[in-house]
Amino acid sequence: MKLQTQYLIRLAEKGVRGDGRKGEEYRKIEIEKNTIAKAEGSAKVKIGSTEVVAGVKMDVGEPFPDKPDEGILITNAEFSPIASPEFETGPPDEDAIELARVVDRGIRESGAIDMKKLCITPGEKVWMVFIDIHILNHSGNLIDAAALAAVTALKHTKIPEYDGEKVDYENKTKPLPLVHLPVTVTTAKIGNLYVVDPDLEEEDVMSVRLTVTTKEDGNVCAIQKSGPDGLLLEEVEKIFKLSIKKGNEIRKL
Amino acid sequence: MKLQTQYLIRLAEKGVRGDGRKGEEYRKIEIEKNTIAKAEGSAKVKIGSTEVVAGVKMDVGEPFPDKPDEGILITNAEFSPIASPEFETGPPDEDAIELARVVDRGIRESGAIDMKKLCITPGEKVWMVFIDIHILNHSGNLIDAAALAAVTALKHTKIPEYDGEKVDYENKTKPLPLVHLPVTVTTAKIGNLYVVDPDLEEEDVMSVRLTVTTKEDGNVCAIQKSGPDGLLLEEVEKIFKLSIKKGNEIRKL
Amino acid sequence: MKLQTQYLIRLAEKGVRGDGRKGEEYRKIEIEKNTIAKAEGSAKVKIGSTEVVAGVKMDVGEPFPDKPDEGILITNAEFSPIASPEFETGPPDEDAIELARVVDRGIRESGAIDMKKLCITPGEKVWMVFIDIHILNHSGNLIDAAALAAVTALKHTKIPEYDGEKVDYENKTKPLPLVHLPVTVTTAKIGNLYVVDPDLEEEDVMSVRLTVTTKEDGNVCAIQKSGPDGLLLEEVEKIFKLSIKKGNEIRKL
Amino acid sequence: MKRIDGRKEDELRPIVMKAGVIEQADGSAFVKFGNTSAIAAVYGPRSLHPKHLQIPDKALLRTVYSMAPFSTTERVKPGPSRRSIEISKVTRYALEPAVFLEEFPKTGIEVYIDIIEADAGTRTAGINAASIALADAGIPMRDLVAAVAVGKINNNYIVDLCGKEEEQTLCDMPVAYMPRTKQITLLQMDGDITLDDATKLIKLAIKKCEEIYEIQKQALKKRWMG
Amino acid sequence: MKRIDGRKEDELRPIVMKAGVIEQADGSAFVKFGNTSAIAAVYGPRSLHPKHLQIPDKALLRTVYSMAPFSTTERVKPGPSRRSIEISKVTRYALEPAVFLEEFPKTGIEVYIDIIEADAGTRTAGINAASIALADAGIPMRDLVAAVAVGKINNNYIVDLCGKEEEQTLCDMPVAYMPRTKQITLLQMDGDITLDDATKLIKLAIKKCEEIYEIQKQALKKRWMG
Amino acid sequence: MKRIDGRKEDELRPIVMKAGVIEQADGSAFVKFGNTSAIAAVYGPRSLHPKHLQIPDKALLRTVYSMAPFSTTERVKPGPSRRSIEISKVTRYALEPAVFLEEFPKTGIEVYIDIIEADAGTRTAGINAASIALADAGIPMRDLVAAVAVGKINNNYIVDLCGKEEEQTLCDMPVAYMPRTKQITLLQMDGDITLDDATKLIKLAIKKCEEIYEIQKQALKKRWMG
Repeated sequence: MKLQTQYLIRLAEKGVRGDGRKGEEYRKIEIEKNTIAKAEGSAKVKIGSTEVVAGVKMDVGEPFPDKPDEGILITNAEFSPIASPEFETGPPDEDAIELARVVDRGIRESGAIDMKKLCITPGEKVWMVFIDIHILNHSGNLIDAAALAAVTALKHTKIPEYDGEKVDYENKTKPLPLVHLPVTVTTAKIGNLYVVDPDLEEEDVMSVRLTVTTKEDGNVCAIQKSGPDGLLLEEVEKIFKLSIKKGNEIRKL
Repeated sequence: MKLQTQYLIRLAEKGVRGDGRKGEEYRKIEIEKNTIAKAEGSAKVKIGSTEVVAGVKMDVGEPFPDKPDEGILITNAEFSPIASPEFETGPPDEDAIELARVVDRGIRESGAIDMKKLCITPGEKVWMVFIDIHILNHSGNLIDAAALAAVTALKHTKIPEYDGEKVDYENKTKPLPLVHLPVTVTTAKIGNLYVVDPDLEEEDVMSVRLTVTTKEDGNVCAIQKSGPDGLLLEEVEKIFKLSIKKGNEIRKL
Repeated sequence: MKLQTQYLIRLAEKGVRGDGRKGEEYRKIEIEKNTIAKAEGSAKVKIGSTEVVAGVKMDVGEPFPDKPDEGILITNAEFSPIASPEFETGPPDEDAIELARVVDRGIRESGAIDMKKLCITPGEKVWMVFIDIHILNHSGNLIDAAALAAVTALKHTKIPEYDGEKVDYENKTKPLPLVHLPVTVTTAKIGNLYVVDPDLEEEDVMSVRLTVTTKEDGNVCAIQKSGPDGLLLEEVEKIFKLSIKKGNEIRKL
Repeated sequence: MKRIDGRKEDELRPIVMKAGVIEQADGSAFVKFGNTSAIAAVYGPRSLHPKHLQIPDKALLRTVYSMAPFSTTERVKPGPSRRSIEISKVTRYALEPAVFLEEFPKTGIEVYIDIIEADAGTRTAGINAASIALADAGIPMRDLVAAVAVGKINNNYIVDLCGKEEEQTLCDMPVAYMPRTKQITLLQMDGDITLDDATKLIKLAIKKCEEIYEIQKQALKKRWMG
Repeated sequence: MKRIDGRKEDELRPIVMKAGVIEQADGSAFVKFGNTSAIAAVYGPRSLHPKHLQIPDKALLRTVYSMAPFSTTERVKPGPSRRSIEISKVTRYALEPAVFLEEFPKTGIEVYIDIIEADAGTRTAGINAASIALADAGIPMRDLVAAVAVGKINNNYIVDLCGKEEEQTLCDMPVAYMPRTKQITLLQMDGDITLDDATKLIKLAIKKCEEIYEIQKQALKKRWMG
Repeated sequence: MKRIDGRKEDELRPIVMKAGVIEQADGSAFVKFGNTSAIAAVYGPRSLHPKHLQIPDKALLRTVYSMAPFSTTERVKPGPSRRSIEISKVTRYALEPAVFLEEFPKTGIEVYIDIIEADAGTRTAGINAASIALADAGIPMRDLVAAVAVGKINNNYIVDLCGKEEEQTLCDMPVAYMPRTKQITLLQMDGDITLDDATKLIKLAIKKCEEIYEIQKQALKKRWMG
């Protein structure tokens, strides 16, 4: 075991984290809106020095045959090699894919977007919403930052005009029908300490983490366990409650 | 520094090239037309022992939305492993892509093809012109050989008959509307000598090269600087003039 | 030369095979039909411990322009890494591609399926027949097992209902118009012994093999020579006859 | 409530489990829940290349989940998809707590899971099969991992959803569980449910995993005893 | 029977063969049968990387067949296709019996075949060119490999099919042959013919290969003699 | 002439430059020209694998230019395109003359450029950012590289084209320049202009690069001085 691991685990036994935070404490969260001129909506989120940009682009396309009167949501994440010495060029790896899919499920399953309102002509034309997540600096807990950036970008998205033939990206007026605000909270287990918002060093030493997306009514919309260890039922229950609590705090930002 | 490099640079200091050519002298250029039975137009160009085949294929397709009344030009280059011990199988590398794009820009920006004449039904059907460049032997200065082969192939291209439904490749009569003859000239710098048409050994030792495509009226249509060194303004000006001069000579072949 | 190779070749000189079979003897063949609930037709074939599943899926699509009144057949094989320590994840390698193409040709060239009967609206809609071959255990002679599984799956394929708009996969009644039963027989040469149905060890030592697909009328529909050695004309003639004979035996199973 | 296929709310589909089905593999298993069939094969521990992948103090566990093209109503395009890449990852984490990887430093243990028939619950079927296959390969394990998906239709908690139920459920929650250590090793959920629902569903899943675990042990016993 | 292009049944198309056409290659050849043109280049024997590909007691022969995008009526998308991958494989097996690979252990010999014009018979044109290119590279060979496709239209056996004939033929049978050892090194067939037809066609192909073989030898003689 | 966005002919867009924006990187910079934003990060000099890429007497400089999917009006498909591969190459050649690569033999220096917002001039914005990032990484340099695109609309020479101007210009000429050595390190042009125009445009570009150069130095000064 590496020295740093041993050190962080010893600290954890005393209920202390490497950077002095309490277990239930997030790093400082900063949110900037509509930073990207050409995107229909965008947001930059910093959690500590982790930094993520999410951009929303919209286009008109054909609906899926099984949902002829609903818009389409596509979520993609790129781990740019800019953001970490460990990221490489190439197609998204399993971590980028998992992140995008967890963010996508949080938004989709919570019914955050009223998809029926994105239908233009049933069975023929609907709005497609592309959420692209771009990591600028990887300092741990990318998933919460990405989810928060995605939802914030959606919140500030304006739909372009559409005349039945062409999308007019110069004129965007109507807001996207966003009806819920799902928030994603990740809790890691280090030794016997549960810590929200693990930073990069904590991610290296954690044995397991649980990511829980909740809505403003306290409902749970998406869960993802990750990491090479298991969790007891009591631990899961505890993390659920913590996720709802922290989710409510973040939703107010 | 390799011996060969030192030798060529020492020669260059005396204004002499490895194969005895003068700085402004091309190797022997040979052009063969319409060598490929199934292509709508084709040409084989040899510059010294560098050998390139360009083939033009045509098909009917949809125009780009922003240019509904113009044909489409697509230029592609394959560096077949046949042509050099250094070429490998696989998708085109950066050199093949750069070559194709420089050739493409020379043709496109000079307005060599009257693209409006390739429109069949505006917004619906236009001719697509595929230029495929195939390297047969790589002995340096592929780019000038490729550009010359591409333009020569276009010059001899005959458009197939089209009845509104099907392209009849058995009947080709009308020539492609080629209105300009862009010629691409590459000049390399070796030590303090400027040499046109660098051969393979010269490409190994050159520090920088400038590729300039010009039209019969002396206008410049495309420029591409390559290589890990810079050029002074005076050097660029000198090479521009040289490129126009050599372009005119080659255009007469 | 490896010991095993020398041993098998010495045995072959005495006309004996490693597992005691005679040259013209197949391992035990077991056929199970319609094992896959969601497939339109399926079959599992075991030859010795070699095990292959073939599944047939059908869908409605556009015909090829040159055959507007015929259905479409697409054959694909995946060598799942499940089946052998030597198989790797990734796109099909040359062996998987060759296998799929040889199986495809046996079915296509024999006219096994009456393709005209798979036309729904000429030039517009036809049935597409996808045969997917999935290797479960690789113990030699995949090709004969795959071909037999594919033909058996086709024999038990039921076409789903189609109302002009949507395929109803819940209702499948009409059998696929299968008019011939091509059978593929592979013979390998080990030393001077000709053996049908080579097992994994024999495949390692064989110098050449010939795969011959024949119909119930004794006609030959597809031939594929493989392996780094040649065959004399007399050898080919001998193997042809053997292939027809064994093909007839297998067709009765 | 009567379920669409006539099952009781907490009734699993008919289950078949068999160890040792692929001769070439070091360990293997076949698992069937209703019309969902998974085959898992284990290769290893074996030497690992390229070398930079080797871990000095334990084995590298790799899992690849994939679906046969004919396994579903709409043909699945061969090759990895975003979905299969994610499932491969969570499957690895579901299995890893069960394996004494530290006994085989620098080696690789590969687990391949092929879904032959898919009628919902493919990832959990795959985990059940993989777990048996690892044991069949003789790899030392803390416990077997049992897995099942649970959901909620109307006000009913149901187990082992079939495909048609998956379309109707308010949530889909696959769970993997190691009965001996009581650890949950896979936990995912899509849906929109209360905290209370979530907790009850996990408890239900654990109960069913304990049943599945017995069937897994039977399969291994049958394999070892003949 | 008069054939579509006026040839007799057993008449080859006009043939051009030239050795040593690519300066950069260790060996090369150009071969043209009517409107089918193939260029082959050989690189090697040369050191082979990555090392795990090396064979201790012989050279590794690699063949890559590919078609220029402008070679056919419909433009060919660049890059390997399933068809070209299969042809690369059977081409390797067609050439391998002719080469003394055991003289160059651990090395690689690469054979690249580019089809510049395609009017049927591209794989056999490629094999003819590759065989000359291997000899031109000075690689020791048991014999040259000659190749041709044969077919049957109505009741006539025909040789060296052109594209239009390929659409009509009852079968398409490419054959490669080493005259000195009388070995058939490529044999494929698509079609639906009797055993008797098959045998007769192979014999016809062998006869024509012997003619082609003489032209190959001429091309090499011309190269070596100047 | 009044330009579409109200600028004078030789007026640059509002410029923001900031060094040291990415904590994980060895050096980094953010550069904004109007609505074009580029971020560059430098990793290295660091050991280079696989080994055969190592250059015995200098570092290998690698550049990767890419556009965020949301950076343009039409979403950009992720992954390298032919355009981005070419830009990565010319960017490498634009930066290479400025870096003392010979001080770090056998290592790799990687420069990543992400275009976050695109409104023309992305490659030059990227070069400006990369140049600052290299300096920020403490890599010894002959000079900074400044870059800008110039063009001609009607009879006017204009600098730092925005997207709408790029559609109208008779030519688009990106130039990179090292003021200290007076070397042009990037020079590309698309268009149809006279020799005289071309020369004048390059001179104009050089003049503006000298201005940009001062802003680059300011950004670095601010970073180092705090």
